[in-house]
Amino acid sequence: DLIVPNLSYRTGAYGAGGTQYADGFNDYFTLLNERDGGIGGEMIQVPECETAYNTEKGVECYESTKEGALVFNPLSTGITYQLIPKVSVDQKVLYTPGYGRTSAKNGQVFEWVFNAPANYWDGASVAIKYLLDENGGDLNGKKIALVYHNSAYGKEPIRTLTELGEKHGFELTEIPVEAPGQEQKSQWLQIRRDQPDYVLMWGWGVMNQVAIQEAANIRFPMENFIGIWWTGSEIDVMPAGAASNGYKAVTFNGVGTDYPIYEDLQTHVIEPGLASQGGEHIGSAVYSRGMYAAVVIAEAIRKAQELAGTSAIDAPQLREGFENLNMTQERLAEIGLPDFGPAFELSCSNHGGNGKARIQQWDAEAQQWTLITDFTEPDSEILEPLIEADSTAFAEENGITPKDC
Amino acid sequence: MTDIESNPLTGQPAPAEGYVTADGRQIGGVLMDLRNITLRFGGVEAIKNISFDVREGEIRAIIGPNGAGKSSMLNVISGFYVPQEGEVWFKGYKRGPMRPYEVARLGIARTFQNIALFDGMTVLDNIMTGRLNKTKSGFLSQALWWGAAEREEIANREQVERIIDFLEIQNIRKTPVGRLPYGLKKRVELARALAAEPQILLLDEPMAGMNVEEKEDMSRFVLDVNDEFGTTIVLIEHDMGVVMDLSDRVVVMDYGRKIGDGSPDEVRNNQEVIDAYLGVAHD
Amino acid sequence: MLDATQTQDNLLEVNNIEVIYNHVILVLKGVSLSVPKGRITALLGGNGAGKTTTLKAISNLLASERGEVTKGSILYRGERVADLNPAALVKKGVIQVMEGRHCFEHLTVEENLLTGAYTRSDSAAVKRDLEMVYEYFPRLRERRRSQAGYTSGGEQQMVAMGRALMSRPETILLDEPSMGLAPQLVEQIFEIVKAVNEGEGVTFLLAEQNTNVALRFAHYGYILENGRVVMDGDAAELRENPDVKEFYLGMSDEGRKSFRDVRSYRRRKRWLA
Amino acid sequence: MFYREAGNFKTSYRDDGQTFPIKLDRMGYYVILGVAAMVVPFVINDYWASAVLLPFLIYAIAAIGLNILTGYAGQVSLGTGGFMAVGAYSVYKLMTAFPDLSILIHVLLAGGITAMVGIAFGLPSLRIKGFYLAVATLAAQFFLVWLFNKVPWFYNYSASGQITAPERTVLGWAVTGPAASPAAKYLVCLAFVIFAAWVARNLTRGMIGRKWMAIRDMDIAAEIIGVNPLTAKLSAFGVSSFFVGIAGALLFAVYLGAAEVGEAFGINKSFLVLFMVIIGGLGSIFGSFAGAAFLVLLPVFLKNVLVGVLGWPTDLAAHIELMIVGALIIFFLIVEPHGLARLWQLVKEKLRLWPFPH
Amino acid sequence: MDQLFYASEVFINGLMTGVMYSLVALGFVLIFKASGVFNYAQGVMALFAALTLVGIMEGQVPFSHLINATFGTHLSNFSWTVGPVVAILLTAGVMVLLAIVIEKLVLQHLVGQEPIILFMATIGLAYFLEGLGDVMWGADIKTLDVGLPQGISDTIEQATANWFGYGFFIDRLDIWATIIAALLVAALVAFSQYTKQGRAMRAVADDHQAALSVGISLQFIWIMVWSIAGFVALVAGIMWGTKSGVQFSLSLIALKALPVLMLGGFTSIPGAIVGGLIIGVGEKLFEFFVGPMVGGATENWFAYVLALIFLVFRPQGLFGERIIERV
Ligand SMILES: Nc1ncnc2c1ncn2[C@@H]1O[C@H](COP(=O)(O)OP(=O)(O)OP(=O)(O)O)[C@@H](O)[C@H]1O
Ligand SMILES: Nc1ncnc2c1ncn2[C@@H]1O[C@H](COP(=O)(O)OP(=O)(O)OP(=O)(O)O)[C@@H](O)[C@H]1O
Ligand SMILES: CC(C)C[C@H](N)C(=O)O
Ligand SMILES: [Mg+2]
Ligand SMILES: [Mg+2]
Repeated sequence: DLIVPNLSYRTGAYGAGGTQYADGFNDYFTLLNERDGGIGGEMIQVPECETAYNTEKGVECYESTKEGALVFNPLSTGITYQLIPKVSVDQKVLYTPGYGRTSAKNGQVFEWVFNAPANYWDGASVAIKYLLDENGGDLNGKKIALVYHNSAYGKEPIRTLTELGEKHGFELTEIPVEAPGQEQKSQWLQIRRDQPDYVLMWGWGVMNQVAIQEAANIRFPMENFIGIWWTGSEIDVMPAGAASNGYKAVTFNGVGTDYPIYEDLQTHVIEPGLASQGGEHIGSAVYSRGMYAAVVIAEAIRKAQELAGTSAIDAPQLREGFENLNMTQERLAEIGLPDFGPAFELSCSNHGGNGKARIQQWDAEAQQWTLITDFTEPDSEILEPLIEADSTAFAEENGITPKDC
Repeated sequence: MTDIESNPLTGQPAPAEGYVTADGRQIGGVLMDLRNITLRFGGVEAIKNISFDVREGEIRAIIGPNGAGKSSMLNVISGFYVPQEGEVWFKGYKRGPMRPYEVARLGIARTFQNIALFDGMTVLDNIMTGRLNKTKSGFLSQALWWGAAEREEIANREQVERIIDFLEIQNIRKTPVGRLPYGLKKRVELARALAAEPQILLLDEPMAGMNVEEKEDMSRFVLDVNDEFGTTIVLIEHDMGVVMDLSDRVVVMDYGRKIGDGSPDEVRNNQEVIDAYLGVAHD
Repeated sequence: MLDATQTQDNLLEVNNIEVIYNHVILVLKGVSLSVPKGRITALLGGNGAGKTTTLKAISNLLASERGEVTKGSILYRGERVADLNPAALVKKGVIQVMEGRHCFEHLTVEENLLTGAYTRSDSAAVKRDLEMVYEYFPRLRERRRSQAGYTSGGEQQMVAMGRALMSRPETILLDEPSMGLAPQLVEQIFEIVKAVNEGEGVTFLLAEQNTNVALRFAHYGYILENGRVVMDGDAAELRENPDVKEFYLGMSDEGRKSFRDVRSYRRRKRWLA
Repeated sequence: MFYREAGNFKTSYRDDGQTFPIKLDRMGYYVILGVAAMVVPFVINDYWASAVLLPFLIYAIAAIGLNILTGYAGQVSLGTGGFMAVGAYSVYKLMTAFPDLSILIHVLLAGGITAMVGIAFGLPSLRIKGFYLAVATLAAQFFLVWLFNKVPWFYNYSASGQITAPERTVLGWAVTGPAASPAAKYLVCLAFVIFAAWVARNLTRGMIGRKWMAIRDMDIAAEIIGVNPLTAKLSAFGVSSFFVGIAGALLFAVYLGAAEVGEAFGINKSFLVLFMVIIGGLGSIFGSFAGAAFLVLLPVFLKNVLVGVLGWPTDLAAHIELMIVGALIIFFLIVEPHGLARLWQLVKEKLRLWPFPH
Repeated sequence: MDQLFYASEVFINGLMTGVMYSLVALGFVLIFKASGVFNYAQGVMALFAALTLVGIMEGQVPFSHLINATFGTHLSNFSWTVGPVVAILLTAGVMVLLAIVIEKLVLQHLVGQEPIILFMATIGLAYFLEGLGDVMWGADIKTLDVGLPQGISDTIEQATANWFGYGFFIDRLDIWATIIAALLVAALVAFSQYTKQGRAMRAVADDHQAALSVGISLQFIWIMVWSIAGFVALVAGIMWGTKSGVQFSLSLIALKALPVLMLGGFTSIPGAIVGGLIIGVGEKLFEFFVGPMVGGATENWFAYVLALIFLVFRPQGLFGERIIERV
């Protein structure tokens, strides 16, 4: 058997989101096990461990599950930072799609960490790109406010956005929100006063619902309000009801259940009653993202098996698998998730793919997300140097000599 | 024993002439002099312009009905209450504004009416706290338990053991005071006060809640302290027997006023005092 | 000593109780006593004898001190009261005035008194009793509006007493009422006890150190020494008993001796029990 | 019964003042110490180190620290998390600023810095008492966390505001950074724990300790018999923060390796440590250990039972775990409000009387 | 000129937020007054109440997760749903039950312990309730709608726009909160000052032993007070739940209430309100004007620092009972 632990959090302040993600992650592997008898004949075990989004518990979970494990996906930037040093010693793969340490994209420094298909800086850049298109390629003199979770996670995009601001001449105002963030009056009064043209948001947990509610309260036009993928789930918009109609979010995965795969899921997982948590959240944005993470890992495993010539691979071999992973639309279609995620190709130096992402918009009547753009490239000429700088800094601090590929 | 630097005392020494008591003890000069003390709490005037002095080596009693202001007077002496008017002279010097712990360093120790022992500690530790102004060893040496700290600790302990023997509380050394019956607590409190080797000892109703036998013991302790260590004693007590027998001079307070001051006999026969306080004597 | 406990119409009967604190400290080693209706019974004894503990055992206040009655029984009007909570006991008419005042510091004197009437609903009568208490303790009337926490020791003792009277009790357990009171006030308080006892026929069980006064007002007395009843009898007898005289009244054959003279260390005489 | 206090006569006040006046206790103590230092390091593995032993040792230090403040000096503090953060960020700055100084010195210095901060935040205690003070210390908690989060200098301007401990060695053994072996980490923490316990014990059995306890039990009386509240309280804050700071430093540098202030040093830390102190026993150093052990082991244990043995879904397990922990805390407070330490004492008292009931 | 408008707008909204804090603080005060217990669980009680309310309204099956996990069933909802009013009454009932259970299982056994022990016990209680809430009703986010309006009040915006040429923002929910809070406080003050039970409540706070000895039944007083506090928690839960959805984080508002308590005084009901207003205004103004200069997110600590400063001058809080210091 192959062991892919699921360091999830279903309790505490972020439990609501974590639950959906973990479900998607579990269900996909259940599907593979039930339908195809695992991958290459190897069943996949997904031992789950509750981190409560808490770094110490995260470490404890890592240590208690790492025996024979292949890859970790802790769904927390905080925990990721804890694990980065550890995985390089224990030689485990750390896969952090759409979160974690952005500069881990640089495979020469972060040998064991992968964050394809997109990271926070890509997300920021794609959002700006979208706004550029909206404004016929010109954001000069525009005012953009960033409402962010006052933590490592929330601060991630700031550097990128400032750079982009210089490039495109828009003015960025940073508006931190102290976790948990049930109370954002002053922040939104500030927005009401400054009248920014657009508001971006890096939030997680209750902060999201409150922000969207407050935005509605001050009648901020929802279509000018764009969140990162973690602030783009149903539970974030629903509490505000109809008022949240038109709210947008960056995403790198499809949403909803009208993909072929869901038929299989229905027959092999849901009907037999194997769905994680009784399958309450199937098809939701975050659920789909969890499933997407599982898909990528599964594909990497396949690749690894193919390269290693054995089905019973170990973590280093999986690493090879990741580095040679090539996600094509064709492949996605085969899996039963056409156009579900961007096509990307990884290499020894590039662990982050091409950072493509798209925009989804909330339709309050239909109570669902609709994808309104296609996958767009981030502005690599801004990002590359940043990543270069940050990763080399890390390398120096920890005396790592970047391996050359 | 008290050097001027260590305590903010100012002014001129007062003339010091003594007197001889009935049983022939020589009483020294004025040790502490309270001049026109007035203390108010919001509306309540607890002490109204009271003056009296305490002489070296004497046993000075303060009596008076409940709420007369006796305890308040002690609190003024030990610096816990700051009187609105009046001056406290100590050893012939006027005492400037002082925090209670500074007063304690002058060599004034006391016991409390509503027992104020440290319930969380054993009898031994409680008494040891009495020694804290006798401890010089520094923080570091205590942290590392080096030389000075340990030596002092043991020296203090010896002194304290002497007091423990003196007050006959050996057998409860290690009991947490919380568990002690009222009477013994009073005794421990006295021990704690003695441990400081004070010059003046203020006792607020030390014999309340004791039966005669225990009062006899307590009286004995008070007297012995007085003539063995020559400690001056200010005593508040409601048991007239005790007061009249022990004290050399008595101040009588009523509603914050001073209505009498003199030898026990003078006081006993002072009509105002009888009306206000003694009532008809039974014994 | 048995014959004493056999008096008929005993309101309160304590049979051979044992009390242990913290599961380890044995404090009462089999105390038996009985309180006849309408009379004043004194419980005498030195510090730590167990007077307070006895009273608390009766009024079921031991629990909160981590103490418990491990042997024996307590009967009030013939019923076991061991498992009644204090409130129920007060409703039955037994109220305790605790040693060391225990006023409600933040309540005014008057509010303190009124809480005494907590178990009563006859507001008119309560008003009258309030007046009664103020009659007994004029000092309290003066300070009725001030916070109890800031009243003098004696004033607090009065508050505690008055508070108990406010519940119109049948039996009052009085723990060291004289403590810290000025002589004429002690007299006064005991006069009040007497008055209340005769007037409203309230039964008293009072723990006292002040043997002298206690025996003058009580009808019957028990003497407790470290957890055992060592002697009991009518107040009058006790006062004449030479041992009591010497150790509890501080009198020798030639009358009261001065505290100055008792300097000699003498051996404490103990009864066998 | 083997355990007897009788027959242990003390002939000098010195012996009487000892930490373990009873022979049996002393021997037991040495045995434990021996095992901890000689045996454990060889059997320890990653899981035990990072899931149980390191947290236990580190929190024990924090608990000792808080116990000095709350248990001995009676000043309830909810700022522990914040003070641990001070320790952590101090040690981080020191480590990166003076790479070639020994980490041990860094940690001690971090403790010192924290002590300063602690004293500063202790000042209000001169006016404010009881719960008002407890809540006031939350000001320290939130302000410090905010500060470390906001001022980039503290995290060396790293993109995300995370701090990561570089590798440092003691006697050639790496004790921080990814390469550090569990044994090495463990031993370093053990050393600090022993140091902390020893100093704490000395302070609390001497005059300083008595001043603290006097302030705790009745501050007015204490002042009247000559305790200067200013020095007494501030020294308590200082010493306490010193240990807490060390704990914070170790937690970050040795245990976590990387930290984000709001996450690692949030208010929950403050509560956690306070719990250890209370469950263990206020005013008892042994209690600090007992409490730390209890609250570190309990969740791990429950988790393994509920998920591992009973095979419940993790979220359900987590919720039930929460309920059980809560219930157990209440239960312990009820059976023995004075904590495990007192429980142990009572057991001994019973043994003394054994086989007689009392 | 505009600055002035902004300032006053922030000011008003500060007041409103303050009221929301006060709603939570009130519960603390009640229990502290009555039992000297500093009930940290108050926040979680609000969460629990809100969860229960939603659960009842949506006809959820309590403990469905647990049941499903153990018996492999697939329960989730009953067929019915319940109207707000009925649901609120039912929830209030549940809170009373809760109070009784707490008294019987916890408080009763902790009579006469030091405050800190009781405080710790309530934290234990908080953990327990938090877990219970999740097990009973599930951990996902729920939307609570008892028909309270939300969002900017147009009338006020219009009016102010006409008067000053600047339309003020006021959340209708906040207006409701204010009204409700006002009523609550009036009722509670009357209760604690002028009723026999109120007096008994304060007596208990002062001295358990003495209270027992005069025949006050701690059980009764505590159950009563915890029930009231439970009801206050329900109100707070409804307000905050409507605002931010019902979910774990709701319990963290407790932390917002603490500075309010300090400032107002743990024992004063009006204090809870005034404290709330001051804190609300203070933290909002600070965040709004100073915040941007120091990088924002100042509210959490500023509230505490503000309270701290007040305390240094008035150690018992604005309206707290004078701390009695005597020997
Ligand atoms: N801190 C205070 N605040 C307000 N009033 C006070 C304070 N301390 C004492 N008083 C008042 O001052 C008066 C004198 O109190 P004090 O305790 O000195 O009386 P006392 O002579 O000791 O009486 P007793 O013999 O009963 O102890 C009393 O009426 C008391 O209410
Ligand atoms: N809470 C307690 N825990 C442990 N021991 C206690 C406790 N309360 C009292 N004792 C012990 O019980 C014994 C009797 O105490 P008690 O208070 O009943 O004596 P007393 O006769 O009332 O003395 P006093 O006249 O001084 O009040 C004392 O030796 C005391 O040490
Ligand atoms: C991982 C995601 C769920 C977002 C989360 N706040 C983070 O740490 O990045
Ligand atoms: Mg007095
Ligand atoms: Mg007694």
